[in-house]
Amino acid sequence: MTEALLTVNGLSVAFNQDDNVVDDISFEVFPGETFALVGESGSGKSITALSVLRLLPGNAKLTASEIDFAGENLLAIPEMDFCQIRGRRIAMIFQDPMTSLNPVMTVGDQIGEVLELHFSWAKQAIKQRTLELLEQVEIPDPERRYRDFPHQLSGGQRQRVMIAIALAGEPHLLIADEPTTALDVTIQEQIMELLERIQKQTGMALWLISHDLALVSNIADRVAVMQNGKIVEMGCNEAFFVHPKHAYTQELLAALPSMDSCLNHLKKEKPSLLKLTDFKVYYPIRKGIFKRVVDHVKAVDGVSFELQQGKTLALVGESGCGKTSLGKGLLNLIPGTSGEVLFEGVSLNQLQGDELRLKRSEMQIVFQDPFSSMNPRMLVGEIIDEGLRALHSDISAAERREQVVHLLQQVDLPVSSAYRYPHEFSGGQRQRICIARALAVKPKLIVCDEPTSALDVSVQAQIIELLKNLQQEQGLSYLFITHNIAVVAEIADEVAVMNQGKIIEYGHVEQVLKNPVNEYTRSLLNAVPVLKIT
Amino acid sequence: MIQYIIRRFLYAIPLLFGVNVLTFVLFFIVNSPDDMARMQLGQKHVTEQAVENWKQQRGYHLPLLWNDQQQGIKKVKETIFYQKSVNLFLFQFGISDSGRNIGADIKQRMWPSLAVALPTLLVGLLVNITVALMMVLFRGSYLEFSSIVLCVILMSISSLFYIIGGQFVIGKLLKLVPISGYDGGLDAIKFLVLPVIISVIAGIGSGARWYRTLFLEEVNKDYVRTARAKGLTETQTLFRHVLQNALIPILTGVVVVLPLLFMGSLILESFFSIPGLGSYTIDAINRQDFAIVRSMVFLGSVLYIFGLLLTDISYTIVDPRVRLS
Amino acid sequence: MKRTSQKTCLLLTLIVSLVLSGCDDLQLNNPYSDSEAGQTVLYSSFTERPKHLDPAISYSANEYALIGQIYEPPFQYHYLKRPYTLEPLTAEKMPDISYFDAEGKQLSDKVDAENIAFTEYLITLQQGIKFQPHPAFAKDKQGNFLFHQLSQQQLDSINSLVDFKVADSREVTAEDYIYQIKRLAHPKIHSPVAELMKQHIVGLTEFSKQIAKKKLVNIASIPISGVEFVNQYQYRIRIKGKYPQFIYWLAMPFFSPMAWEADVFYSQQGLIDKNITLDWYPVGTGPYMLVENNPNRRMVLEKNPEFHPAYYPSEGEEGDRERGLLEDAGEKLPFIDKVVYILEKETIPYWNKFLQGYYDASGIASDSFDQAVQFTGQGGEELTPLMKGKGIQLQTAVATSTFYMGFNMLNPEVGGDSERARKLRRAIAIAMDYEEHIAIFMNGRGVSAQGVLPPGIYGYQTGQAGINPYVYDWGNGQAQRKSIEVAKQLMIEAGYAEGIDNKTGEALILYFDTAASGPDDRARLNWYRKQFEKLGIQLVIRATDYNRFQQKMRSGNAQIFIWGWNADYPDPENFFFLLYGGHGKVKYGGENAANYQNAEFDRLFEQMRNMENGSERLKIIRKMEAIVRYDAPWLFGLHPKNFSLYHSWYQNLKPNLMANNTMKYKRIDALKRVELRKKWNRPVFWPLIVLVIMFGAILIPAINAYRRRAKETMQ
Amino acid sequence: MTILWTDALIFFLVLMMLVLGFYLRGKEHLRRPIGKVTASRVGMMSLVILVFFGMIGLLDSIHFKPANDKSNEIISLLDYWTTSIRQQQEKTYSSPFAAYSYSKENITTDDGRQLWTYPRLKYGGAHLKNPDIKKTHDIMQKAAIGFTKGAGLFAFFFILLLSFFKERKQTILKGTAAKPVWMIIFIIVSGSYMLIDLSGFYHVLGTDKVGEDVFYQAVKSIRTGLVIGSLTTLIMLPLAIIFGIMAGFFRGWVDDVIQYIYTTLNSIPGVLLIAASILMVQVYMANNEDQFTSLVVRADMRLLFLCLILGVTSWTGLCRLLRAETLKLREMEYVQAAQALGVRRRIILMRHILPNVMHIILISVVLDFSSLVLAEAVLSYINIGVDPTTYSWGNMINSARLEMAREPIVWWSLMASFLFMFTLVLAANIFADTVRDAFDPRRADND
Repeated sequence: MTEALLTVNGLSVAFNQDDNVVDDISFEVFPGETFALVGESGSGKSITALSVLRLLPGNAKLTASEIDFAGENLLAIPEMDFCQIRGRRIAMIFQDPMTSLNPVMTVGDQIGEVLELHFSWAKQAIKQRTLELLEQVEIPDPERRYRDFPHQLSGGQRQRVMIAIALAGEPHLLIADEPTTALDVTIQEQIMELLERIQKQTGMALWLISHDLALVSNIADRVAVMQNGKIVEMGCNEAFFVHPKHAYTQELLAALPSMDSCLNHLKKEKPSLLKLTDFKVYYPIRKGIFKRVVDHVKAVDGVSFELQQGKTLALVGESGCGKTSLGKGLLNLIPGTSGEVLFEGVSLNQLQGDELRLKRSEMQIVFQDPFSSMNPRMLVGEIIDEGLRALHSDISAAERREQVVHLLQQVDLPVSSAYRYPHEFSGGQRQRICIARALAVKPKLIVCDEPTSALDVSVQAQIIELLKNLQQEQGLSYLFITHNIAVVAEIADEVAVMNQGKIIEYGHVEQVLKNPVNEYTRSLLNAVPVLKIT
Repeated sequence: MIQYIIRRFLYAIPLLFGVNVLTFVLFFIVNSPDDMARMQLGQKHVTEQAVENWKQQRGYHLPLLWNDQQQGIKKVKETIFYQKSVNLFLFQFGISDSGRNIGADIKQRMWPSLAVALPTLLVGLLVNITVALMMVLFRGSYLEFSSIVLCVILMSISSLFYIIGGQFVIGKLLKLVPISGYDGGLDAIKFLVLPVIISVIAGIGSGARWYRTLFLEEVNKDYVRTARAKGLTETQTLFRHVLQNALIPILTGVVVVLPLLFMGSLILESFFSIPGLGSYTIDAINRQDFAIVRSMVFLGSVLYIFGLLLTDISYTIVDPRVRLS
Repeated sequence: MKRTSQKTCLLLTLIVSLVLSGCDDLQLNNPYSDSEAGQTVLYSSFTERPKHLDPAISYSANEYALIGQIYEPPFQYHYLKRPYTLEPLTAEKMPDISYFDAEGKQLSDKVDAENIAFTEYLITLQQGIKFQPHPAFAKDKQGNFLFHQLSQQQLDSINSLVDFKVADSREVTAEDYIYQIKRLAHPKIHSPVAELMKQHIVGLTEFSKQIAKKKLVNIASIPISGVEFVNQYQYRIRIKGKYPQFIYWLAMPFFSPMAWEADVFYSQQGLIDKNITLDWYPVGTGPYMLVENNPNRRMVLEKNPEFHPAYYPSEGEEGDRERGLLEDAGEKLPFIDKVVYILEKETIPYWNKFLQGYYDASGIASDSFDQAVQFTGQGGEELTPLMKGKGIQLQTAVATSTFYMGFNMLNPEVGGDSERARKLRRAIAIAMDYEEHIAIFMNGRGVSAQGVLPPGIYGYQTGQAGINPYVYDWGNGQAQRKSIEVAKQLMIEAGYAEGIDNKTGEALILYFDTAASGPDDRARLNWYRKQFEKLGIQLVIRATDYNRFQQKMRSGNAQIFIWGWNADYPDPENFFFLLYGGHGKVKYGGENAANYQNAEFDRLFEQMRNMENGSERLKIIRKMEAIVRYDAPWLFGLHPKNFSLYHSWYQNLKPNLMANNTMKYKRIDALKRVELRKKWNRPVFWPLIVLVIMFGAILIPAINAYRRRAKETMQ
Repeated sequence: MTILWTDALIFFLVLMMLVLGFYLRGKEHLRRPIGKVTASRVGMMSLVILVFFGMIGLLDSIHFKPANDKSNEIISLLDYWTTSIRQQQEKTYSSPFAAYSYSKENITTDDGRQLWTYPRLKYGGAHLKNPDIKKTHDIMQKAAIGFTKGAGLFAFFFILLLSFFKERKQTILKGTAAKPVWMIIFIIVSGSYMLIDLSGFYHVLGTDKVGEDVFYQAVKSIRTGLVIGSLTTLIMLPLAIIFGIMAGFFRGWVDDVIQYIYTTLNSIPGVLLIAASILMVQVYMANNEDQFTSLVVRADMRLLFLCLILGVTSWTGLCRLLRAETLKLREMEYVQAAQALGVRRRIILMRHILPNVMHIILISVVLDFSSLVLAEAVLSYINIGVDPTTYSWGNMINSARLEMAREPIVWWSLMASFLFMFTLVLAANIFADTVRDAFDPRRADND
């Protein structure tokens, strides 16, 4: 076996006097290999990467017995010289390309900066090289992009620029910290391929940091799993994915949603609950001196579908395809909707005032971000019975308290949590609370707007499980909005694929997932990383 | 862009009208034309006749808001309000109660004000930014702490003390500059040095702190981390990236006040007897010359609104992300 | 690290050397351009820009300071002689006065006032007096005026009078004097004395009615019955009855000549819009002319090249020769080339600049008084060593003005003819310890008033005879205020024992109305309250702005107030008329703010008004004083005493409270001034250097810290 | 017992604070920031100082007509307790701890000779036979005695406190900021006791032009400063909150109108607006004098109005902040969830929006305080500040300006106002910083 490129020994990181976030970990990265550090959020994988590059925030305390890079002791290098390492020999790309690029600097300058920093070249040469790099990361029309600002680029392109920046210094080691998490599946795939290709070309080592086992399984040579600050298992790809030793690893793998797990959904017809015909959500575009409405952004452009009681319709699509607008428009959380909405045969367009309010309250929503979806100033108990207070003012406080207790039990939370504040709970638990809040008003339909995409896989599985059970018990219907087509299989009866405000494919789960008709749907499906076990 | 500007100008009209109404109400409640007349005609041997003539001449003999004697549109036109405010909109400030043409005076006194305010602004900006950058550069060190403390202390001192103290020490004890006065052309410099220094120092406290917070906000952004990952040194990141981004709010903040510089500083000017608009206003207040005060209010509002417009435009210039529609 | 410290050292040495090199004779704080240094320029100041410089309108001290030098009435007060005496200025000789009865028959000078119907003043003017050079007079070849119809493009190039390239002059004629009198009557002008003059000058009232609608520029041709053009150098003014004080009016700028061209010139709208008006750019005959008038910064007087020959007086009061006041006797006036008035709002800067030698004269703010003046054992005052060291000269003079606390006689509580009120007033008069007031607030710059008349006015009495017997006793050679017990006794007699009204049993509350509301006034107002508390009276201060104050005075809502009067001319009439019933403020809108009305007094006043000074007039005056002292409608306050300081290079100084054209007599030794200024204004640099060093001291460790941070590793 | 307008409002303010405190007691989301505040040493020290000033202010806000004297003069409790200092007026200037007047005078000695010299003061150091020798020693002695008295007092109460809360000794003594806090309290108590003791015999900070004790003036000025700083906010808060939140939440025409209002108000130069309004009050008072017989009442009216107008000019800033924040909040998912649950708008406002902007309000209030105190001085300089008869640092500075020109210079009046004002503003600023760091979420997480 060759000499390790990067050797980390007994690395621990702690933030101001708290206990270690990274706790005495050791690993190596070999030249030219792809090393993947996998772990769920808060397991300290990013911190590890940052601490190697000394990019930790000031209040972090780092201790390590050894950090060697190409036989050089990084710990011994003084701050002023460390600049020679960063970018030149070890480069890094970050999760969110939007915030990680300087918004007021042209793409060209940001790449050129690295060159001018590490190679003493002429302006012309620098520009030349920059364009080459842009070529290399497959950005169309580099000449033009060179002068563009980050905000003028699409998410994928930004990430490409980030990569270009990283490559500029011709590093031996490239650290990729969740390079694709913020991107849509299709883009995700392209980026990963790009990385692979580039690695092939340059023969540099790639240190990939990700939470997505499936994705990792496709490209990593060696994998290490982190769980709250410790590396619990490390091994080369096959060994790792075929027979994982550590329980946690197994758990993770188990939790992975898989496409072909479409359980035998009951096919028999049920009475229709919700029927949309030609539903539209338009945002006006105002122009001119008097801000006249000249045109509309057609977020949802004439969507029609039907949802039966006790069933789940999954609304799949990439970001900006209008699925969220549809969900919110349905609950009238955003103005400017049109088209007929039949709810239990009653047309909501006819209803007025309180009647409408009551009817609407039979549709509830669970949001994506479990942090911003609860008022931090309110007790969980208050949050849950808010709906009750609003709708059924006649119910006495005592009864309401019972209700809350009951609901908490339903979502498997301890009764005591009624008297605690949201921020004391983990993401998964919060999502449960949100569900409880939705349930409180006895809705018939719950719109789940990406309820799991902010959660780790293991938690995601639990939440989906919970949703299923609730459906069983109370015959709820879900409008399940997601970008992750993999999850769909787990829960949905029917699937509607959305693109640019229109439903392009609509049908039963198996049919859509197994043999999609539409081109776009197919690309979506292909893009989804699946656990490949060789 | 053009459309936007036009829209903003249209928007300014109701604003200015509101300002006009407000000031008008205030000032004419404060004192009746008769009082003005007496004020201006002085004390010895003032007769009712004289007062009447004076009002006639200044056009204060008309009713305030509604003229019943007149017919049709004149009912509105032949009133003090109409006469006084419409001309303002045309920037004809008319005659001050003491009988001078206000417009001419403003034209003349605007420049001294600017001569004090502009250097103050620029030097102040420079000093504050440097201090703030220093603080950020040495963040976490005793240096930052001590300079923050210093800033708070500087902030807690009333500007009057700076002026009084500065004049006393530098002007009287050290005899380094003339104590007060003003002169046209280059001779003005020796008169301006002291006021500028004083107001800069008075400004450091709040200014530097404010900029520091701006810088700190930027420093914690992701792209700064990227920059350092590129291999830029602390200073390079600070100057190339942080400063660049932090300048956006700073500059736009400056642009707002830019037009208002003409209005000058009230106290400073009267202390150093600089014949600017600031002292002009103060005198007007003390002499209760409401024609002037009204004009100044109007002018101030116009400049302020203009400043707002400039801010928006400057945003589009310094910040590529912003586009006006 | 070492390098930087070296750098700083280098820098310091540089600064030091630079400083030392330039140190010896540079004046960093000289507010004037160095070119002016050698010239005989007088530097003075104004705190608020004068409102009017039109001699027909202007009527206040700060304006007279300027136009006194520019406009010349026919007569003036002699610079040196005391008591104040009039002498011809532009007139050839004093006017020939002749009296007529109703039928227009000439009477002898001896006849007594009541049968005199008219008086005529024949004024003969010097020849060859010319107006100052002014564009208004400029003519072209054909002899028509250049600038009387300015075209637009002419106007565009003009921002001040200097921009007129051509200027001309012409000789003054009697017409110009008459024209000025006509202007007084014109309603557009708002002359403050118009109403007064209408009472005296024959035909003025009719004239003013006649021209009310006319433009100012067209009135020159219309005659006034009472003012007659005799010839080029003579004109005659006819006034109703006998009014000896009229001669004093003739010594005021109201009666100085005015060229009709000026009015035509200045009536052009284009100029008015540019603030170029007669109010701002006078056209006079005097020794000086206003060349720059920027009321926002400075005003500059320069010698008038056309000024008629005038010479320094050769005789004066006894003692003037010793004081060196006659050294310039017979020299041609004026001595000073240029006078610069600079806008100076704050007293502190002014005082400091004066000490630095950048102003030539200064009054003494009460705050800087101790610094300047000290009192010798016997109440006499002298300069402090500091001032003496600078060679500064002190001049004092009791102003011909009086400050009094007035009781509104229409007010039921304090006013009226009742014994109760009178006693109350007297009690207060005793309680108000004006000696203390003078000591605290005026640093003893004033004398407590004994009656209506200030010193220097005919009829003023010094010594025991002159004291106010109701307030003062005569003890060891000076007036001594009666003890507070006396006042308390009076209170008891008045029925306000211990300040409790025996009728109501309530504490007596009196109201004091004032326009003062500055922070300094606060102290003063507190003091007033303390004085009244001595008698157990509660004084409520009703402070408001000057307008409201006057409003109250007019409507008679005021109860107690403090006001002052400044002599227009040195004649007792000018003071007693303030108490004349016919001038009651509420009734007639006159100047009798106390609304005092006493038949006997009024009778005497009417008698005294038009008498020449003489024993019997004196007798009447004494009577009147006695009446007023008895009734006490006023509480005689004080006569301020002007202290002024002059630098050693400022010469020919003699306080003259009546004349306002004294600039021409003064002289300045420019060279002496230059060297003294140098001596007094050596800049001090070392604190700056210390500052720089300190800054460096702070910076160096900072840099160290930074370097250390850069060096540190993770181990 | 007569209640002036400002008094009433002040006590109303205090009451509101208490109520608010009671309501927020034990609210979870406040515990962390409050804990942060209590943990910071400087913060707590400055708070103590503020409280001390506040108590003086309150004492000075209890007005009544003294029964004994017949004049209808209204005095405050503070005046009543400091009657001795208040009435020990000299003739004119005298420097701190002086026994002689500051300016020479003509004195007739016993043998009838006239002397031009510095006269003895009526009260300052009057108890001394021969000041020139004895004074320093006497001052030292008196100071020491006063200080020890104060210390004793402090010790007594401290022990009393401990014995009361035996079980909570820990919290009293061991808190991170406990030591400095007790220290500062100790200094304040014994220090002020010392001063009170001394000013019985001397003019600690000298006397002003009319011989009024400068120390007394400075202390009296505290109330003015506090009133301006606090009442203004009290007045502006409702405006700012209601308008700001409504504009942000309802948007549309409501937003337009409110924006119009505050842009208009903003665009008028504040000073001029203030000037106009102050003149207006004067006119009002001039027109109906009968209501304002007593000087105190007049001054108070003007003070109140100054606060009012300052409030009107200064609400716009906060309003803008709140509007922006509300715009953010209304997009928050919990607000949308509430809408989905069919909660009524006003309830959403009360329950979701208002509590979540509270920190902004709090921060801006404490930040404004100091700037308002400073503003007062400036306004008084232009004579559009508080009534010239009210004691205020602004007025003191204003009159002190002229004294700077005196030779030898009269520095104490300026110095006194400087010290007091500086202490208050500094304390306020530091406290404001602590509060901001504690309550501003953005700062909270980046340290």
